[in-house]
Amino acid sequence: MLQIRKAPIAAGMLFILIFPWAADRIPGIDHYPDVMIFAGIYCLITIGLSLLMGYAGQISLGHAAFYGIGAYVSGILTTRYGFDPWLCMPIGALAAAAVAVAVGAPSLRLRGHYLAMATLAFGVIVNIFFREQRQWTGGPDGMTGIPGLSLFSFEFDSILSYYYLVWGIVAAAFFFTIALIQSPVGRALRAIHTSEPAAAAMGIPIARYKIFVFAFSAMLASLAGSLYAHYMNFINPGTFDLFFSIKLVIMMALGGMHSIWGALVGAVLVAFLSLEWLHFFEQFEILIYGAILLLVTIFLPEGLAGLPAKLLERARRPS
Amino acid sequence: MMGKKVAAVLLACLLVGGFAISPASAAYKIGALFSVTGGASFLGDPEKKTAEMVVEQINKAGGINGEKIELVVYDDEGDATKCNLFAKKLINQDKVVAVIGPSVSGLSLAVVPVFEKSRTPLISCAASYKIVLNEKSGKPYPWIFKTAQSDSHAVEAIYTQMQKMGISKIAILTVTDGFGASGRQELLRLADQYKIAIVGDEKYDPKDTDMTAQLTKIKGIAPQAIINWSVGPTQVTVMRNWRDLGMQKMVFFQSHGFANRKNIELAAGAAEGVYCPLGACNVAEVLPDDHPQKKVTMDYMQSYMAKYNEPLSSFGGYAWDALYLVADALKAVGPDKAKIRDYLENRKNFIGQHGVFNFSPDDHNGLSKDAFQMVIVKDGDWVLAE
Amino acid sequence: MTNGPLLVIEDLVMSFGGLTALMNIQLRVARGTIKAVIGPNGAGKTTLFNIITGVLSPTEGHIHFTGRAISGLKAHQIAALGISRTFQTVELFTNMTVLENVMVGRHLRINSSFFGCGLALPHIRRQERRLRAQAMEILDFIGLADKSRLLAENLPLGERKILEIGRALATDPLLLCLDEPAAGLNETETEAAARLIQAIKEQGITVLLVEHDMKVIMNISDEITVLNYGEKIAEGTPVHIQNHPQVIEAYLGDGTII
Amino acid sequence: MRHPWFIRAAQRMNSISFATQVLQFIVTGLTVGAIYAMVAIGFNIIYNVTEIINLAQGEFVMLGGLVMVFMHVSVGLPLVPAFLSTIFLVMLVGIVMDRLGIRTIRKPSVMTLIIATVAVSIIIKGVAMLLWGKSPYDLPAFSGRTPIQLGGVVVQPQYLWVIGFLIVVAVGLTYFFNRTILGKAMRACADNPSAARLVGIDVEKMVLLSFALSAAIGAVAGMTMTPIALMDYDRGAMLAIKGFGAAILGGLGSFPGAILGGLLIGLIESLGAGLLLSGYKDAYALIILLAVLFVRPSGILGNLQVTKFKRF
Repeated sequence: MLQIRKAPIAAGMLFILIFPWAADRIPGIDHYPDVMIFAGIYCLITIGLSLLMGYAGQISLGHAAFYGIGAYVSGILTTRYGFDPWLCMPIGALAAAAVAVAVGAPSLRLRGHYLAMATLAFGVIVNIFFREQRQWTGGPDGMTGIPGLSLFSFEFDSILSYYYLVWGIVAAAFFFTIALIQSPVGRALRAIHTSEPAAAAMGIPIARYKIFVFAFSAMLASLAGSLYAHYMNFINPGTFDLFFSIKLVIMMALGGMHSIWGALVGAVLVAFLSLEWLHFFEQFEILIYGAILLLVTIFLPEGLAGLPAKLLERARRPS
Repeated sequence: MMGKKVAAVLLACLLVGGFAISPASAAYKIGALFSVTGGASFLGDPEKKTAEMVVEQINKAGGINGEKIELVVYDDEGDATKCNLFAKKLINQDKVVAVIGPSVSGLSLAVVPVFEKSRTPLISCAASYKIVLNEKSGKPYPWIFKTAQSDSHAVEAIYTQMQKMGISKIAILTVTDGFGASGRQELLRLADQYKIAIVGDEKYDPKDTDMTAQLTKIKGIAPQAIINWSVGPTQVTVMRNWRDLGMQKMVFFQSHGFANRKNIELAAGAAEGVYCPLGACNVAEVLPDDHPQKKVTMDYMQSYMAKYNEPLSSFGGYAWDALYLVADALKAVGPDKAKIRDYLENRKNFIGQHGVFNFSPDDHNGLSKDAFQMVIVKDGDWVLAE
Repeated sequence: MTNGPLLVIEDLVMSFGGLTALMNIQLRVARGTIKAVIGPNGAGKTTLFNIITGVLSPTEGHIHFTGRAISGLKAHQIAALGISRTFQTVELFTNMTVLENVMVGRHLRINSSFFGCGLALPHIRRQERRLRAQAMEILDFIGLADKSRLLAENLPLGERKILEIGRALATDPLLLCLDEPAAGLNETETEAAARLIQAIKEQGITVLLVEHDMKVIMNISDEITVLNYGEKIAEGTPVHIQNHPQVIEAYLGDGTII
Repeated sequence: MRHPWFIRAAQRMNSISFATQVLQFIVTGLTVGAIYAMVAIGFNIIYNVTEIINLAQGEFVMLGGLVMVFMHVSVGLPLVPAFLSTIFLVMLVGIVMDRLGIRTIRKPSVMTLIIATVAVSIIIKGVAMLLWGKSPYDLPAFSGRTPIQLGGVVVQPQYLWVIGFLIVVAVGLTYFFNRTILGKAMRACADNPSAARLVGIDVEKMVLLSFALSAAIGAVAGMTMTPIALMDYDRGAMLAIKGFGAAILGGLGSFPGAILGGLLIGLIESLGAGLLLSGYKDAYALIILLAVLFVRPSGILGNLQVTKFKRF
């Protein structure tokens, strides 16, 4: 029976809560909460992707586009039309969902590598529009002056406040997804993943489920994009390019495709590797990044999230 | 049991983070953000090398006011997110007094809010005028300066040269990245002012292998001249395509991004007769002896080539100017962010690699179009244009 | 309409490119009966099943279920109307438990709104408890209650086939289509399967059966249709079929019957 | 004021004719397309035997170019020995990639294998950066740089080399897969690996061979394109994506499809850049790719039956 255990959740939440406090007391890592903000933003996207890739079995190499749609909807509506940032988030999410439905309906008929290429193409096309629609997006140089977030008179302008904001939203998305996985919807998705003919024979509308999950993951990515835009106060097309989509898939692979924990572990790990740790190696950075990725795929094909189970099994097995 | 788990997780995190070196806070600490790797490495790489060389030189000469300076360089890899994080790390953790870089306009724009908010001087090495101009207020951002000539300076230099040559009908080719897009905007904006008609407006991607299609289209329009605005391999390919298509009748102008002798070499002869606006440091040898920048540019060129054994590009010069400006301010007012800012804003007649800088509260770039020398490629080398 | 046949197939033609798999098939399934479709390999039995359950769309012809035209509907829509099925190659949800497999079978009968589920609203949680009880009832009925927590892939083949029938039953079908339920089973397992099919009939559920095991067919079916090379060559009670000269010639000529 | 495109096109007729321009676009498009086609063929060779999409295919092209520069320019070998030794070296890289990267994966699913190829591509790129640095390199054209004039159309001699090598690769592979025992054995693996194993074909060897072969073809593409477009360590990913697009457009696994897909993408890019807004050049090719996939979900020459159920 698929059950999400409570102890790791409690431990994870405690960790998130006290992390800034602890990091502040350790010289050398006091800026880690800042990295964790971006890690949290990535987590939001990978939670949706884990539902799409791990549970519904669909690949996407175009999620950077939805991330970008959220960011640009927030950026354009706030800077050009003076919309309230909070209002932009649902608008962006709905826009991303609408695009996902329009693109998903014909794409999700495609299988395997064809679906990968179609989503990749979609992502690249959207990125070209971000770059070329200068009058709206500011072009390749990007868009400046995006306001930060505030609630009543409280400004989320410090690293600490934004940290808790982002991780609060991540927690909400996490619990929503956990509930979904354990519900009839989650079972239906796993059924589709195992056998489409059998799922259809049980009356599960496969196409609708796939599009729903695609749209839901697009909404989460869009929300992440809005949070990114309001934190950075700046966006440019390079942030939402194909290589970010591939990075998302790498997060999934490193963390583990088939578990929501994998999505979180992978996102946090890649965030720290790429934003913080690897740059110590200077020109060897790319090489080490590739080597880590290769070693994990070779030795932990289930991803890092599969590690505890593996260790547990090894400990139990009499040697 | 759970407490143990939490403790273990925490411990693991701390261990991983542990090798981050705890900062020793030197008084004269300068930060640098360069795109040393990634798509803009042709900018960041010489900038980093130059900055490290300059610091070495200053320290060898006894430092500033008897204090050694320390340079903290981060490679943003051309990524806005990294750049933003590193900027905050330089300010909050490394506690630098000022930062030089980033290498590209997009990233400079990305970190402007960070430096404004933390009230730390930033001297960008990138071109876009938007970096030092708050478009809402029409005034410069108080804490942001830049040493690279604005694209408008390069455009004006090219258009002035065109007027001299009697050219009025041109086509432009720009690359679809920040450099190309900002150049294109200035080319279009200033054309009327110089009575120049842009009859062709083509683009290509930074990773493209061939621009024959775009040039063929331009060939069909038959302008008097072509301006190409890009950096990296594409600017060489486009020139070769131009020569191959037999379009030499249309005079070819490159942007100031052409500023590396390696490009002439790579063009395999196709660069002959190509014009481009360059900073003084590229043409140090051919500058007249009485030129104000003759000495600094010759010094820089000789020491750079001696140290790194590679041809000089003008991008390193941006870092040279930025770093010496900070050093100059430190010498005058000491390690105080606000005083450094005030000093820089009023610095006049600073002789750098890319011109003589005259900053003012209304101009945080301090250069004019005269900062560019118009150069033509002849026998595989630069020659000052008539 | 309640008295008419449950399933009516008229003039059904199915061709793949130039190949005609089914030609002019007429078929009626009366309510509350067990109907068997037999024929040699390649006779078109599984194709017929796939058309009835919406996996394939027929080239020509009409299919009416409870008086409603269903040809051209999608598989999940047909399932919703009350036709459920098993597969020749056993398509269980292998990475789920036995209980979960049956719970998926209840999908049509429950509320599965995306946001209701994500927010874990109280009525979804109540429904989940009810669902579990219903699924256990079905497992009791098919005799797998004690294995409810095992992963489906760990069951032996006989029990997997039984579980697949249980999962199909969970949809509350009017018509249950069983594609070779006894294939690959040993004698005891085959008998158990036959007993289960009879028990299902006694619950008032109509059964359409494709099977090779003639003993099972002759013992449990009320009516048999014989296909050969995509054509119907005979139809009638087991006794009638056993003595039908054409059937004996085409299919049972070697005297293997009974 | 902007006129519609056909009026603008007609206005250009005054200097070189519109037809000449279109011909020039086609010549350029076919050349660029031939490079994409070679990358796509490389994808197909590995895909057919293993079902892996080898995203490091672009790195083979990059290596082909840079190793050739080293052999021909730095070491000073004459063209033909340099060419052959480059193929040999890049093939070695392909073999090492299979041995160390792909075969060692314990539970190979399609997704993990693809990620592994991404990892390998990152590693190759990193090594190339350490060896050659970040600046681009040039290679002398195989037969000079004097353009050939055909009417108003300009053809670089190197264009002919690129297209010629595509033809050589296509003919050579057709012969190899249809006429040689080894080629037939590889095809058997592609059709049905377990059956191939039963008749005594060493499938692992065939996988190794597929990596070597597609690395060699990648190297050829890299060597022929470098005199046109220069080469640097960072070029692989973009080429891989274009080649992947070409393979998908033509139909994965089909060699005629790869050539058709590659040439089509090259042509669409060139004609799109020439006749429409050049900034959207890459978008045109991808929009057409998407449109084709929505109508024919397995590409132009792909076979729906062959497109097996793939799970991730």
